[in-house]
Amino acid sequence: MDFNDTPEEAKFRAEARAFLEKNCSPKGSDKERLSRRLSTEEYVKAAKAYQKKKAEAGFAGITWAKEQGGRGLPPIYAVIFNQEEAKFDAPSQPFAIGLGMCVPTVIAFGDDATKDRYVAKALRGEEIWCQLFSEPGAGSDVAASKTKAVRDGDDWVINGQKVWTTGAHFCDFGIVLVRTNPDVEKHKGLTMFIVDMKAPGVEVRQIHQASGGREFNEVYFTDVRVPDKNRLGEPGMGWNVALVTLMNERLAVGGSTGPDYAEILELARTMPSPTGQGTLVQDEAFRQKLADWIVKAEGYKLSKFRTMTALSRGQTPGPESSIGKVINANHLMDICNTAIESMDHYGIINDGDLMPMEAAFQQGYMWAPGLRIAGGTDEILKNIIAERVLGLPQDVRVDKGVAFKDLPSGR
Amino acid sequence: MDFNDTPEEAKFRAEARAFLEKNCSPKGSDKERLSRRLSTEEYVKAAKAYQKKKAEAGFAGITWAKEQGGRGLPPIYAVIFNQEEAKFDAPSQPFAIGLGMCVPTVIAFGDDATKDRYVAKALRGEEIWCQLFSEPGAGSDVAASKTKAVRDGDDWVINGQKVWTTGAHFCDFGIVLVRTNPDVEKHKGLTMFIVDMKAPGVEVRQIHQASGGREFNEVYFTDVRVPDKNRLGEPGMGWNVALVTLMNERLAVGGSTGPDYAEILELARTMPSPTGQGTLVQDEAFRQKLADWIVKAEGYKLSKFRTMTALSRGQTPGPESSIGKVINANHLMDICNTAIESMDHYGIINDGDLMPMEAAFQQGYMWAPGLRIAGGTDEILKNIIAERVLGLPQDVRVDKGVAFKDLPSGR
Amino acid sequence: MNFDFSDDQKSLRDEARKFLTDKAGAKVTRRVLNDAAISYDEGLWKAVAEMGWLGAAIPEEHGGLGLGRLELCVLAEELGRAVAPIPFSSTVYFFAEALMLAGSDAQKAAHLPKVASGETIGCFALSEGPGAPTAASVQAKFDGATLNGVKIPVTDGDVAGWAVVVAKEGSGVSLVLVDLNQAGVTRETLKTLDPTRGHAKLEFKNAKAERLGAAGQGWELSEAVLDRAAVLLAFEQVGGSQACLEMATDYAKNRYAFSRQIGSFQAIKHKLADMYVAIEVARSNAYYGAWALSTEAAELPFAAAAARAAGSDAYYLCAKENIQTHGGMGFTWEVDCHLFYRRAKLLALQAGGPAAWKEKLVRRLERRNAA
Amino acid sequence: MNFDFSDDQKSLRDEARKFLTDKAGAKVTRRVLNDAAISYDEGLWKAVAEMGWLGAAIPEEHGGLGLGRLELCVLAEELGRAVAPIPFSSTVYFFAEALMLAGSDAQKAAHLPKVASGETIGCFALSEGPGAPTAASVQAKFDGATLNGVKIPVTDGDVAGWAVVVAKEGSGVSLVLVDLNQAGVTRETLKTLDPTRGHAKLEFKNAKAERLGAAGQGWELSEAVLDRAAVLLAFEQVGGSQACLEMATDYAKNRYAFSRQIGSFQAIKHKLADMYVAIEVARSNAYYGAWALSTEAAELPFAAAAARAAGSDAYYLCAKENIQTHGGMGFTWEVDCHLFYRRAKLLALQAGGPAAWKEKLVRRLERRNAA
Repeated sequence: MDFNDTPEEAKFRAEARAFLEKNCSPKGSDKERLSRRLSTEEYVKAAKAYQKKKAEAGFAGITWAKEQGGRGLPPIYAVIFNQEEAKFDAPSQPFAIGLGMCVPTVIAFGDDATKDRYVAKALRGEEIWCQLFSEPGAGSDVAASKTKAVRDGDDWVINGQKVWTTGAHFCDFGIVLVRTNPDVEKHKGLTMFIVDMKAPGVEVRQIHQASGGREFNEVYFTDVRVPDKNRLGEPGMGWNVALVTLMNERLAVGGSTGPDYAEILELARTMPSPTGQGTLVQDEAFRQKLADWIVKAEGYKLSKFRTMTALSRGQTPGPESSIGKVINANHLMDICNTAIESMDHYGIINDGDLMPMEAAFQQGYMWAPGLRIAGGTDEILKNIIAERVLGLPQDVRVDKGVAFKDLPSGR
Repeated sequence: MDFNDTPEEAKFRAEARAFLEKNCSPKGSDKERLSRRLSTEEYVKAAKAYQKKKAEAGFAGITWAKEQGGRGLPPIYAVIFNQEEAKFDAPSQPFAIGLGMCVPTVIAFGDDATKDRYVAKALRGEEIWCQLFSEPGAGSDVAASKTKAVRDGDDWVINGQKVWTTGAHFCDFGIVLVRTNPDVEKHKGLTMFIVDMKAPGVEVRQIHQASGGREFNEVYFTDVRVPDKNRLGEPGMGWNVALVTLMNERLAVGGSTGPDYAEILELARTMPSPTGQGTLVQDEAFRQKLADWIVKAEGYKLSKFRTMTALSRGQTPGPESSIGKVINANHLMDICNTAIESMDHYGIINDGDLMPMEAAFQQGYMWAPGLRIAGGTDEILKNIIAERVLGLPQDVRVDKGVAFKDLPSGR
Repeated sequence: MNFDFSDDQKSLRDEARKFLTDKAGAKVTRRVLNDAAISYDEGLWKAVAEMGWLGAAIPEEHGGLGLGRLELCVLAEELGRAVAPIPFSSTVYFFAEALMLAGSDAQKAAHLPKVASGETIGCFALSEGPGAPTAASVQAKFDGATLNGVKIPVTDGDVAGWAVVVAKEGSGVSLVLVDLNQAGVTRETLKTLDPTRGHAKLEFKNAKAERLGAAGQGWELSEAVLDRAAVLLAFEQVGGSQACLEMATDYAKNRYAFSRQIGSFQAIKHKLADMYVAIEVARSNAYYGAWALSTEAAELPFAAAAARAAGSDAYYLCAKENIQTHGGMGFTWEVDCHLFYRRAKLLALQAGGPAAWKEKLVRRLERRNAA
Repeated sequence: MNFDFSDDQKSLRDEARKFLTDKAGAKVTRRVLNDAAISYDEGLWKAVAEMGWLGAAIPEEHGGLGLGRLELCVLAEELGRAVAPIPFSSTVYFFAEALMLAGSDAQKAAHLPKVASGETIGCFALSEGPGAPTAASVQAKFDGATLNGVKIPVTDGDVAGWAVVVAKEGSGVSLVLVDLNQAGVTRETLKTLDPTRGHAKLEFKNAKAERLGAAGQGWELSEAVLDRAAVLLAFEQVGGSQACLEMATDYAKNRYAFSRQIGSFQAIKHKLADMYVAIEVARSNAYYGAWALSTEAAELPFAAAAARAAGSDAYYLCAKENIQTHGGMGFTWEVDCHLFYRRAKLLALQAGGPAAWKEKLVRRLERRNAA
């Protein structure tokens, strides 16, 4: 066991840091962040410029093959770059899904002409991608997608609705999972397409979240024409394509989700205890909870180190990395709720100017329920652990051997 | 809202108390209890004598119809008698299952000759009954019973094994759920019989529990002959008969399960706190847990008052009374575990002579896992609440429309 | 043994539910949510006043209906279920209860009729910043005639005409009655997690004020007001929790995933069963609180603390798991889940946070055991 | 970044598992469980000694294998998995570690070779009754030559030949080395929740004893021994937890209810997934502890407390839910679930209970932050 970089890794880390110091500011307070200071339009522009620099410096597509414009390095190098980048206020967010999930799918399933058209432009930050899978009636059960595409000459005509699409309002292209054959089993009638988000008939509407924010979108398709050459994989093979996209999701997801044990400990030093004696940090009930949070947060962090070790040995991390989200969402909710409740009546105030840590605990309280759902609910992730890690049998499937159109789907 | 008895109820309560004062000792310390002082044989003898006195005084079968030897009173009167009886060291336990579950089933399904033969003797304490439903392969899924009965002339011949039978070693009769037709659906091939526990071929073996005790039995049937007149209900209708028995279980079950919040509070007054400062009762982490236990224990107790109110208004309590066991088993485990852990290393000692409260917390720790399972696991009880109280749909059933003999049953 | 509401009280509940289904509900709550300029629904407030609910527990001589606290509990449960966007709790559970508990005949005569008619919105001003307040932490100061200090947050303090304020007086603490519409009072509206109710920071600068109850008795009176409010808030919490469970159950029966109703999956079943168990525990504790409140039993402090602890925990559980049961839909502004999630937090904090009440519960148990 | 065991260490693990599958396991543990006259399995003890495990971390000059602490962690995990009924932890994690930490050259030379060979069973005597001990609570008294006092319970104290005892000396606390086979020592065997390990009450009456380490340094040394033991016990806890998960998973795949494998029900799936998550958290914290222990890093106190807190919670969860997964079968004496449930509690208590360690963890975080 050894927490140090190899000499090669250390060299790469130094290069990355030099690049970042030149092109980004170190992380300051929340309010000073680019994402808060700039309008969405300005932020996307900054992101594109930053991505271009990354590409020029060899920090885009670190693990991608050289023929795709990548650097062909093992995954640990991408982890190292991400670790360093996380210390800076780098506008990389708009590219996370496109470069992490969509374009790798294009690389895996596109023909040479398709790859030539899209991959380099994405890597250089000229075009941003989004992922169009979830639907109002197909959340946990993504394969139940109803948005349909019908062949018409050399084109396909898409009608339907996708939902929870991150960044759809500023994206150039998307990969969309649609039903091309409702007469076969659910998983067998899907096809994946590249869709131009500026094409006629594509309408993007922002979703107003329960937390008040508007980070996600609904995307409506009305007679949207997509040429057949935009198809990824054979007709009916869309589910297999989607699985590749989703497998990349686990590697793409990460990063901080909100206040953690260090922040609530800082709060507790000044907050009165609920018993009226001393400060919260002197309250043993708080201290016991704090210990549990330390154990979980450190356990999660250290588990990622184990994953990184596996990566550096050339192994692919499996579905066991699902534990992160199961831990983190509830961890965040619990910390924020405890922090708010410890403030007593005052905790109800949700105003960054008045509240400790710019109301980060209040914001986390409102955001955490979404985190328990986004990218797979707690329940789905536990199913994944049970089935794919522990090898437990699937639940009884009532959708096997039935044509999609004949499946019950509720109201 | 009013916690007082009606005048009639108060009169009955006074009569009950007078009877109990005459025939039993008030509850003293654990060590003085009859069940500890007497051998099983002596205890059963005492129980029979006590039951006889109850019957003579009109306190047996309080809610049973007069023609069955009962008193025909509303259920609240049985509750009142039980409340009073609980204050005394009354040897009523051996009759709980027989009179609470088995004999009511005989009354519901037996013909007049059968009732004449069995009911009065049971009520007067001359014969004790047990219930033979669970099997090694049929626990949560009782209807999967494999013990079979084959018709032979006027008799049926039973072969197989039952398990978790309380009191089988001192019982005279039992009701046994057996499979009489494996060629039809699971629930349709069962039949219920009265079985003489002293008949040739019935062998009772005590189960050695994980906790070390031996309160339950396995019962083996080898070519046990039962006359057809001992059949309760039509052949193939055994499941419906069993449902009546199990419905009565909810009314029969109750009583204290082990140390509760009052006991751990008493312990905490003298136990040092884990932080090394003061006693445990001054430790806020303990106090917050204690508050949760108070809320649960009081909530459960008060919920029973609501059930009693429903009873006194002539309503039948439904499956919502399942919440008691869901709360109590985990409550007991949590209290015992916290108590043990608070004792630090010393908590591992399991010796009544050395430990606080005669090692009640250690014993509760070993018993609680059984309580989470006996009479329906946590999981089954939550299913019952979800389906029968909230009206949620059943899980997918793969055993519908399949002959029992063709169902998979594992190793 | 009669541990349930009477038939009359149940009729009142049915009536109240019918009335609120008609006049309140999510559409009304959302009017307040979506309009930053208002913090309660005036139409609903007037309608509730016309029903007599504001004076349900106020004696007839002061313009109320003169019903008991049990009837008020019944109404509280229904208002909680409806997530009603009106200053009912501040006015009725806190302000009116404080007056009835500590007010002189003249004070009662002056204020209770206006509460009953809906003319006066009242509030209760205790907190002065982060953390659970104690007798020693109170900084607002009353000198027998004028009040100085800052109270933050005050629920419904932005719309109330009158406040009961907890203030230092000499070496002790007193309750003080203050007209908020005077020059010595400045209000600043606060943004909170539950915008369907108003909140303010109140600043008093030589504000005219009068004592409510005896000098130096303010902390004990404040605790007594909080106990009463705790029981009534517990009924709002039970009502809100029950609404979450019903909403989640309904969704689970109608939403399909993997071509099955999601309510047929054990993960959802057991989640909803856990909610049910939590609500039953909260309901039973709330009923006990109601009995203690209505009979002015010595058990009230213990019962109130148990009811509040159970109610706060149950509502938090039910509100968050209702969102979870709804999946992505539950995290949208348009679906009502977040209204409950927001209100659950307000109700858990309004009369003091859960940890402080659990500590109170244990202290009260110890006191009972010692007696 | 290399946060995993090496290939050599993994080979050692495979070897150890194979050895213990052959020589230990439930059948051996049950020999001790079912025979009140013995409290460890001598055959297994000898076999383990022959493998060199008792001296794995003891330097070669003292008859050990001179491997590192990481190798000892690997062995600990396997012994935990096997619920091994031998005084390994008392002898190796406590007694030998105390000697290596504080012993003089002469003391090491006298005792370590006998530990490595299996001749000496050692134990660590700290507790003197209910509750977490503190420096101030120690009553046993050492006067420089003789020891007086009572230690209860002492894990493996009934079979140990030597003990390291925490005792008062003057106004401070010292560690003391005592031969248990002398007239001044009385032992009384204790019944415990885990009869697969021995426990005793040790009474010292003018027992001859010698100091281990400097006078007055005993409490700090005791804490240091506990930190080392905590990491190694955490590996036993991870091993035991993992065995529970595997046992439950296997049962869930093969047991049918309602004509389905019970592992196809979400309630069971999510239960086992929760166990898996708890184990991963415990394992990662244990690995960090192993790294800190093996490199004598300054982070050891923090890492040890985190590893122990996570290990204790994970094993309790896994042991009880393994029983629950097995249903009625899990509550029988014949099925092995209860062996883990019993051992889980012993391991959680042997070096001090979970709440005390969580408090230590927070204190150590505060100390780290202050530094």
